[in-house]
Amino acid sequence: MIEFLMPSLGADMEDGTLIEWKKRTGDSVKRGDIIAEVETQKGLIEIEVFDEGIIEKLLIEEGTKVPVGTVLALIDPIEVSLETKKEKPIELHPIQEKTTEGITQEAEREIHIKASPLAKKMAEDHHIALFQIKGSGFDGAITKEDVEHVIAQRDVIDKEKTVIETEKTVASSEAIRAAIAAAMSKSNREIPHYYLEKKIDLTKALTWLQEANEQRKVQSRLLPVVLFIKAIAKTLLDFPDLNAIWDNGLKPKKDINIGFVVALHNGGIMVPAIHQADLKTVDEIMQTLNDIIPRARAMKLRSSELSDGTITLTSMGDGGADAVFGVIYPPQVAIIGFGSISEQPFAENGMLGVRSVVNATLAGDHRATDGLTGSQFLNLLARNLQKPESL
Amino acid sequence: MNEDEIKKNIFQLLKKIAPDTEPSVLKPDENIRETLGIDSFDALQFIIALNEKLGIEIPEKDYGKTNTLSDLLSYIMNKIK
Amino acid sequence: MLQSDIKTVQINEKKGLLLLYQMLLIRRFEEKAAEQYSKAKIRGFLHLYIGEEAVAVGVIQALNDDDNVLATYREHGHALARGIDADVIMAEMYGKLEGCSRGRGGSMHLFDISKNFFGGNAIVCGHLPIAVGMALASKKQKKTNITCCFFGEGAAAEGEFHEALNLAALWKVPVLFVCENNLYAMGTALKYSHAMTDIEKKGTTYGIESAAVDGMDLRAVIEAANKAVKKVRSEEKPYLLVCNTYRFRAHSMFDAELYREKTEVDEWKKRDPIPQYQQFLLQKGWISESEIELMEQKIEHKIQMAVDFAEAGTWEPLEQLTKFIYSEK
Amino acid sequence: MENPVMNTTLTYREALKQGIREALQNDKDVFLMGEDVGRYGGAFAVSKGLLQEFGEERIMDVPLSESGFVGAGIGAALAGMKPIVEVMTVNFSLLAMDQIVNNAATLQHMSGGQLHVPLVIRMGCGISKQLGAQHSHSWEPFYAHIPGLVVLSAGTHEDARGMLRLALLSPDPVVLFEYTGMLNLEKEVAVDSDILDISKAKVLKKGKDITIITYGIGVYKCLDAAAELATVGIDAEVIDLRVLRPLDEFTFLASVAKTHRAIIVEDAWRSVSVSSEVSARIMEKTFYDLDAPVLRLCGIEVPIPYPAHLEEAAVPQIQDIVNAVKKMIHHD
Repeated sequence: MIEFLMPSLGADMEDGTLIEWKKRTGDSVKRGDIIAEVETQKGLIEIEVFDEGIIEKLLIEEGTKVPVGTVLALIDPIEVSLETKKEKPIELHPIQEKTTEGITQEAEREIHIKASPLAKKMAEDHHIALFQIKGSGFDGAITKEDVEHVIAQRDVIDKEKTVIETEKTVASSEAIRAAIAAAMSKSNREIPHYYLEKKIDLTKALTWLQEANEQRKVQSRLLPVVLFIKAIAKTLLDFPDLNAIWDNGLKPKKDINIGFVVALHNGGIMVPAIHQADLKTVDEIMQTLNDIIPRARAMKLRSSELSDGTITLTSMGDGGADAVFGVIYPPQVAIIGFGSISEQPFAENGMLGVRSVVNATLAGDHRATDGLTGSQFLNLLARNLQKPESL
Repeated sequence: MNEDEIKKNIFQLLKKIAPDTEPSVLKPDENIRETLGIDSFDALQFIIALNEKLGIEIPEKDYGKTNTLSDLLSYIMNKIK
Repeated sequence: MLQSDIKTVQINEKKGLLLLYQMLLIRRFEEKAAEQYSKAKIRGFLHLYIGEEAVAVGVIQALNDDDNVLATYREHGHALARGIDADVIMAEMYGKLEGCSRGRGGSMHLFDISKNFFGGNAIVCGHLPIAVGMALASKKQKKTNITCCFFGEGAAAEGEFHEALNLAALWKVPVLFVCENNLYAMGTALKYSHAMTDIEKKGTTYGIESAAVDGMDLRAVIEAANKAVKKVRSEEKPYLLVCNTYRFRAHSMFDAELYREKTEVDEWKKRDPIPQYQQFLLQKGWISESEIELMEQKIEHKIQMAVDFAEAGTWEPLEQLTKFIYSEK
Repeated sequence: MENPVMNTTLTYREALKQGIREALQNDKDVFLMGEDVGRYGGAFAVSKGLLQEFGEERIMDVPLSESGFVGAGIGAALAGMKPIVEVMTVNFSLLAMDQIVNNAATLQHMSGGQLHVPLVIRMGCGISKQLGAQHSHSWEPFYAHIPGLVVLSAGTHEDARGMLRLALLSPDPVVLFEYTGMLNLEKEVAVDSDILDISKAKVLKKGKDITIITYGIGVYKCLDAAAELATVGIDAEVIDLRVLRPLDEFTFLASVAKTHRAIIVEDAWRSVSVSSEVSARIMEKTFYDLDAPVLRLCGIEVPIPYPAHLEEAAVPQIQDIVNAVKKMIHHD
């Protein structure tokens, strides 16, 4: 049976209204016959048929509007004409506009210091924070000259081996201190925290890590914290309520963006987010750390990176306290803390031994979840860390 | 590459990853990381820098032998020979 | 392509059949193009030559191989009459690399320098000055080839029509201006675009010999074309030949033909050049009904081969996007 | 080869005429076609005497039909000739823009590489002495926008004499801008100096503090400005773009990377001009070398007024260039 389709008469024609059938069921048609009239935005156009046969059935009533490519009628080919091969017409789907949900462009809150690109590059190369330099260029912009001036000044100071006490750096750490104080006190005021702790055996994880690092160049060597981040991300897949925000009601988040607490050299912290940690491999997470930690310390983070975390991890690294109970970052509903890895006595099915162990803690917002959820999370986290190869 | 040159390189690299500290004041047997407040992330950057600058590789199992300035120096000296 | 020498050659049997074959090939090719367009295999604009076949076939048979031909965007018929193969034309309309312009031009820009066919030009009348320039070059190079350019009566209202005819007459260069007067410039009838509707009369203002001929009668077109080409070639001067003809189809595929009556179309269809010429051949006994049927099947097969060739064609690789902007050294 | 460089002084007009004469002598397929190029001797007397020397066949006067004779030039080029079409001034070239853009620049592409258009179109351009808005346009940016065209700007006497010969060797259409405002200007030119290419920009004066980029009528203005800046200790580098399409960005990017500052000077209107393109490329490719924003000194966006004091104010002058550079460098 041959399908007679609504033809496309122009690249911009998307549909047509069948006004009148010129042939009825049972009529015979041959190549070039007018079979119907169709209304288009250009006016009424006669539609011709290119096949021979008897009209089996008219599928569309007069007056209906159909998209190009719709089957209008069925034609029974009486005898197969020379044209044996029937190419399949390409289905025409009209182009929908690609709608991108509005990306709310958050106002850049960074204080913008005017400096020429060259000056910025030189300052960065010499680890000089821009707010330490007085600009002499167009309306106060920092130029190459100004940077060179500071470098020269610092070399002089270096020689005298005195520690520079410029009040500007103090001011900045005060500013950071004030910001942290505000966030923490808001968190304690509004969020009823519950706290949980879990001791986790890291023997398998650390041996896997050592073997993994032996196969890697030193440049891409992995740190233990990478496994913690990956394990948290994997565990959160089963605990959506912990990967959420509280906005007079619990609102789970689709992406798993783990805020990573970075300690600044002269005090204070920054918490950039590792986006979609669940989708990243351990190597990609390590690369993300290599990017965000130095940028955090040089205060080069974009405000967007600081504001879309869905949960936070604070890790003591080695040589720190055994356990750390975090303060939740509003509007998040949980914070996970990893103490320092240390050799500890560890009992397992009755046997006592010395193992590399870490204390993992979870502080949860009791408005959003209960202790049971938190402890189940920590148990699964511990189990996931026993199978490092599958992280 | 004699000892002084290696020491100069070490101070330079330490200065790079901990700009607000004074590596040159380190005593030979002081623990480098504790004195300069270097965390595990910075330590890894230091080891990477050593590899790129001096071409030597410190595997994880040797971390223990490089805690102080003198340990680090002797470790590097016999690695370079 | 039969070589027509200087003296006007009467149509002999062999040539007569070839001319029928060419007209039928054009008609069936254009019908297939319409079909492929409605299946979205051909996109953009498509202008069909159905009804005007006698003009392209009648004029181009009078030209030599080294004469230059320039046509408009309704040029499938001229390209086929000039000897460009149906499959590279169909492939070009598909936009395939194997097309006669590598898929770059499409239906409105068919080119083949091996046939001295200088396009498909889509700016109305834009190619007339070019034709004059090519004829100027022939004169300077002391060559005997001429340049023939086709255009519609709509083009005759463009400023460049005046400039080109004046330059051609002024410089006495061998260019044949062929105006295909099909009564409609898209949706504007002749009387709405010209104060003087006898287009051939416009030649006299430049001292250019002009003539008008019934574009639906192939033999009349042949006689007029042979005479015009002879004059242009031997006396090395321009000539304006107006062929009064009619297009049976819309201006292009997306045209509701609001500007003309169905009855007028049916009137002109009674003087369809192909059946008219078939009658002449049948009376002359040069062809029989069954031989015509055989020719139709041969043409249908050739056109299906052209479609297969186009279907099997390849898309030009993206890396070649910036080729042909400047000549590679 | 230390033979002494023999200099002669000649006007920009003579330099142009020498170029045309050489081209006609070198190749019999070359012929000149344009309004009043023959009997009248050229609207600006550039082709005076050529009709007597080369005859009507090769020095062709044409009727006032810009689209017609530019189209004819394209046709003749397609058929194997090497025409030089003179459009008296760029002001009248708009009538032929369809032929230049839709035919000359596009035929090779549309024909899938079969057709080539070895045509040179010469156009007088820019401000002369108080000719009013319709005779004083600077439309190099119009043509520099069209892929398929080679666009040259003869800002020096060497280029006025040498560019035509090389342009005629190009298999692609060339638009050559000549500057009517400079016709009577005399300069010293080495007798046998010949230009090497029509593809690169040229550093006319080396310098380290700032890069001055210009073309056409701007070249001598910028050289004079650079000379004055030298007296106040500013060492400016001056670059003549020479080729507006395809643009040779390598030369000016290398210079900006060295001097860290750039100022672009042209008579054309400021918006969507050659300086807009050059400035965009500097931002895109030498962003981290910039110590100050790129500065542009262009034509004020007004039709060129007739009175002298307004005409002068409508385009950048030497003193404007000097002041702008000083402000950028000293900015105190």
